[in-house]
Amino acid sequence: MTVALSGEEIAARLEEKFPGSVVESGADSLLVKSGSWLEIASYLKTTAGLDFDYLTAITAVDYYDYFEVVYQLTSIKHNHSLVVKTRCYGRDNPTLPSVVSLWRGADFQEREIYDLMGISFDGHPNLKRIVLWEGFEGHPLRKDYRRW
Amino acid sequence: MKFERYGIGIAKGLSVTIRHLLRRPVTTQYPEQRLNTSRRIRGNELIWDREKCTGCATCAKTCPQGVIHIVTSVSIEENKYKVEKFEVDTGYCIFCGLCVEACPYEALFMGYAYERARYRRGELVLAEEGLLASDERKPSGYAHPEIAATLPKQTLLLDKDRGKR
Amino acid sequence: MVIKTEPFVVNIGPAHPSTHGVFRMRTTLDGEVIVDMEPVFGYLHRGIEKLAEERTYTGCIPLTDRLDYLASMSNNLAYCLAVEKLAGIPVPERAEYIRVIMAELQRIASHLIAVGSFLNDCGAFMTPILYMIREREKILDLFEMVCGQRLTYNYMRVGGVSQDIPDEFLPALDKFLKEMPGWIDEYDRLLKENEILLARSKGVGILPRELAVNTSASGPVFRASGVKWDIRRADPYSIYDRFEFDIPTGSVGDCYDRYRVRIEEMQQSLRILKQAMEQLPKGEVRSDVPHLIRPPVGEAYGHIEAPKGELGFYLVSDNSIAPYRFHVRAPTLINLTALRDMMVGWKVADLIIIFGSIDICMGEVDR
Amino acid sequence: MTMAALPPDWPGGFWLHWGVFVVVIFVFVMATIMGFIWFERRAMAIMQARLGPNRAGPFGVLQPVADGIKVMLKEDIVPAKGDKVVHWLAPVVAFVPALMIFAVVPFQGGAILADLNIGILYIVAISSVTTVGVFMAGWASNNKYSLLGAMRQVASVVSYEIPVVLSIVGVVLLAGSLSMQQIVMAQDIPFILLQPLGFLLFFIGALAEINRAPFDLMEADSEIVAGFHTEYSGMKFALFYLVEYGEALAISAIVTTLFLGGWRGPLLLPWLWFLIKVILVFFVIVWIRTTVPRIRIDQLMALAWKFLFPLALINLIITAVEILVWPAGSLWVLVPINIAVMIVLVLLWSRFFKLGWGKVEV
Repeated sequence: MTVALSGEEIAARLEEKFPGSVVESGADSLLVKSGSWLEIASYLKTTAGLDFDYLTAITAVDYYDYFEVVYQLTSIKHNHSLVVKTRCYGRDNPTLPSVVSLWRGADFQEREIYDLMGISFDGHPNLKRIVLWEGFEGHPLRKDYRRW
Repeated sequence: MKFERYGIGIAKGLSVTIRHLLRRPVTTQYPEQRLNTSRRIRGNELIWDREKCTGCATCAKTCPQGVIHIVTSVSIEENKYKVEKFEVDTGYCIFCGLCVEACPYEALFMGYAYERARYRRGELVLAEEGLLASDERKPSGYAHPEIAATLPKQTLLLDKDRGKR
Repeated sequence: MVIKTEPFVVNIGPAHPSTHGVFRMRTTLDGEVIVDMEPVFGYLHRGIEKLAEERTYTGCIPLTDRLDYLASMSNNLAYCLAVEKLAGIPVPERAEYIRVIMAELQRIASHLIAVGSFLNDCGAFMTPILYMIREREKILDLFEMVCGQRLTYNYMRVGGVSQDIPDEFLPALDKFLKEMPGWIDEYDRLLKENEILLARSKGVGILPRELAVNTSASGPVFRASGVKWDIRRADPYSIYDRFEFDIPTGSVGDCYDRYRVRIEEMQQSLRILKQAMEQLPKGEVRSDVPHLIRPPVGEAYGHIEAPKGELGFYLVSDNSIAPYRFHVRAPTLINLTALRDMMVGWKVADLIIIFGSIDICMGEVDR
Repeated sequence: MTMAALPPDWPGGFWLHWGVFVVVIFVFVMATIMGFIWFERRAMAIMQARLGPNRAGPFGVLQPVADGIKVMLKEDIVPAKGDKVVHWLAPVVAFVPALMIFAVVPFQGGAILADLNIGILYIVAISSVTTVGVFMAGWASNNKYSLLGAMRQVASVVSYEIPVVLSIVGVVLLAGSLSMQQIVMAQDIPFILLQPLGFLLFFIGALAEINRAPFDLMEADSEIVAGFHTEYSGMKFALFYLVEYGEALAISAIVTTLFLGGWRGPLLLPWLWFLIKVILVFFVIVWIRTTVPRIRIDQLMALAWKFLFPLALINLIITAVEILVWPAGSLWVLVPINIAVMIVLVLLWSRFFKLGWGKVEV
């Protein structure tokens, strides 16, 4: 049974490792600052007890005044999973650090979020539109996207 | 290729194909021979029952494609809405059957026929008269068990294919 | 004297006989050897995730049929599980068993197409795929008997299934379960030890274990690389913990292992089907759920082991009748991440086979 | 000139005989090709649990005729920047040799157009001219895929010519003459029993030469779209189609004459025996085509040079030794020996040789 690690427990460990980076931690998810997200990600991936070596899914949600990007991490070895969220503000060019250097599975998913939601990931090797054609202006999955 | 099994693998494969020479092909020649479709088939048309329909437009609300256009007016004597216009654009309909399940008065049925293609999209828009049941527009048993009981049993490839192994 | 040769770019697809749908590969070839390959998607993008935001929770079910159109029963199941997790809706016992029966039948049907088209790409002229499509027709007959359609079933509802199975379904399923092992042995006799297939697919397009984990592959592609990871066993959803079946895994992770893993998975599915049919209880098939579901504000991520990999639905609800955000974790899109690493260095003939062995469905890749 | 094979009671001189047989061969080839097209589609269909053509004429027999008419009505497109003359000439250069092979095929005792005393050498020479036609087609279409296909065809024919010729030499050693009639006459025991390894090598090599069954690299539709005849349509495409089936018929005829005892058979009419054996061999070709997947180009080359060629040499040596040490009695004693030799050699040879290497470090 994949044990969904509780947010508080991981938040406590992260707090003393990266002070001030955990914004809020709910029962099943964990909200971290986008600035220190890359170190937290590599910490989660490399520490012995956690070993989150498998990135299941990345999703971006548009909550009008901020974008929330949800990372579902899983560890194949210990069979436990964790949900980590980060937020990025600003509607013209929200950016987040890319995690492709840690999990190559994020490559196409980040390109799709860039393409449909407009969040650009710096550090991504090949950030281009994946599904829409190059000349397409606007990002359709945003709530304020008007078709015509 | 390393012939680890020295061509036996190829020989086994050949034995399978040669054995098919003795078996009957499974094709059915469509226009001449027809298979009985399932009793719950969602055929590519909708059938509407004018008497049962009260014009409540639940079907129009549940349709994910929004292809059912219904206009009703108030009529005092029958104490229910009078359905002025009831139109289904089967060109955009995806035949998901949600409207048939949602109709509280069971006035809507899926069609039993599956050969309702037309040459022009205009002919695909079925108005009230075109929607009523008739002898060649039979309703299917989808979400209507009592109709399903009357329809012929489905011909299964399981029973038809006498393949010997 | 070194002959100066320069690689030339060939566009394989989007309308190529063996790209399983509209998928383009910008390949740079040096003679027959592949130097570089860049996949191009988007030819079948319909914006399903945007469409879903305007439909009710029940209206989204026909949308999920059109994701991976070769396994729409599994798509329905994944979506309904996610909504039930979001809204906390119980599912009656009989409906759980019917869902497992449908999902496992769909796995066999999807694997039949996957293995058939892989062998077809190897060059066996239409014979294996025609045998496998004959078996798939029998499964489609069963699906048509239950829900009236042969491809986009729209059979499962939030809280159960739309209609109970008719009484002639179980005898037909029983007959199918008795015959199917014989047919699978026949496929194995046809091509399992065929020397030419061994030469063409053994050791070709290897996906090493760490690369598979790193590029978060899932499904038969993942297990062929030797990772014993199956959502039905790792995180059992619905009632999969009541059945015993084992998880076939490959060793090297080449095309031949992927082909073998899919064949053995079909046999495991038959085992599950037999057990599910015996334990099928009586009772109604759908808990009473209002037609317009209004889940409480919140989010949920439900995932299942679809035939092509881990299919997940991430739903956010704002207590209205339509989902606020509807995201699909498409296994086939993510399985393609490692495509370039598997292909570089091989020849054009192998490119077609490696691509065929990953078994993608463009409806799910482009959404 | 003495026509040894011509029975004395034949009317008219050489030219009448020549005229009759040209017509007979042309009609035979055209009719059998039509028959083979239909036969292949029906046989493959039934082996794949389906019906095959059955709409045009009874049992779909007129389907090849329908295809022929359709192809004649199709527009004949010539690629703009292609080499027009070569593009026009290629199908002719490919088809004529396939037809000329039948000049030396013995249908019956005396029924042969030209009983050359070097019949088999003539066949080997003529059959390699088709490759020139194919390469002309590949070059003239000015299309990447066609050039790739034509290069593959030339490479495979060149490397498969040697095992084929060596296995023919094995048969000639036993028959003692190059003339096809003598070979048939010498076959009291069909050479397939005396020369099983030779038959195996000849059959695999011949399949590769006419690019059928596991070696159909040239028009491997899953890879290069349609090989050398991508840019052909209309009547020229039909000619290439006839070449493919004409060569399949030629190979079946040669295999029948060399290994299955040509027209010799117990009670039926001799030419009927010839026809039955040709159809039987063609059925085996179609049967293999239905079952076996395709081979990769480097494996194709490796198979020719590392598997067939050495075995052909060894087979030649063994046959030569057998003929030297000819047991006084009947040849039947040689049959089990040769079959045992074949099995031992195939087992041994496939044990320690690897075909083709896969990944190239880029």
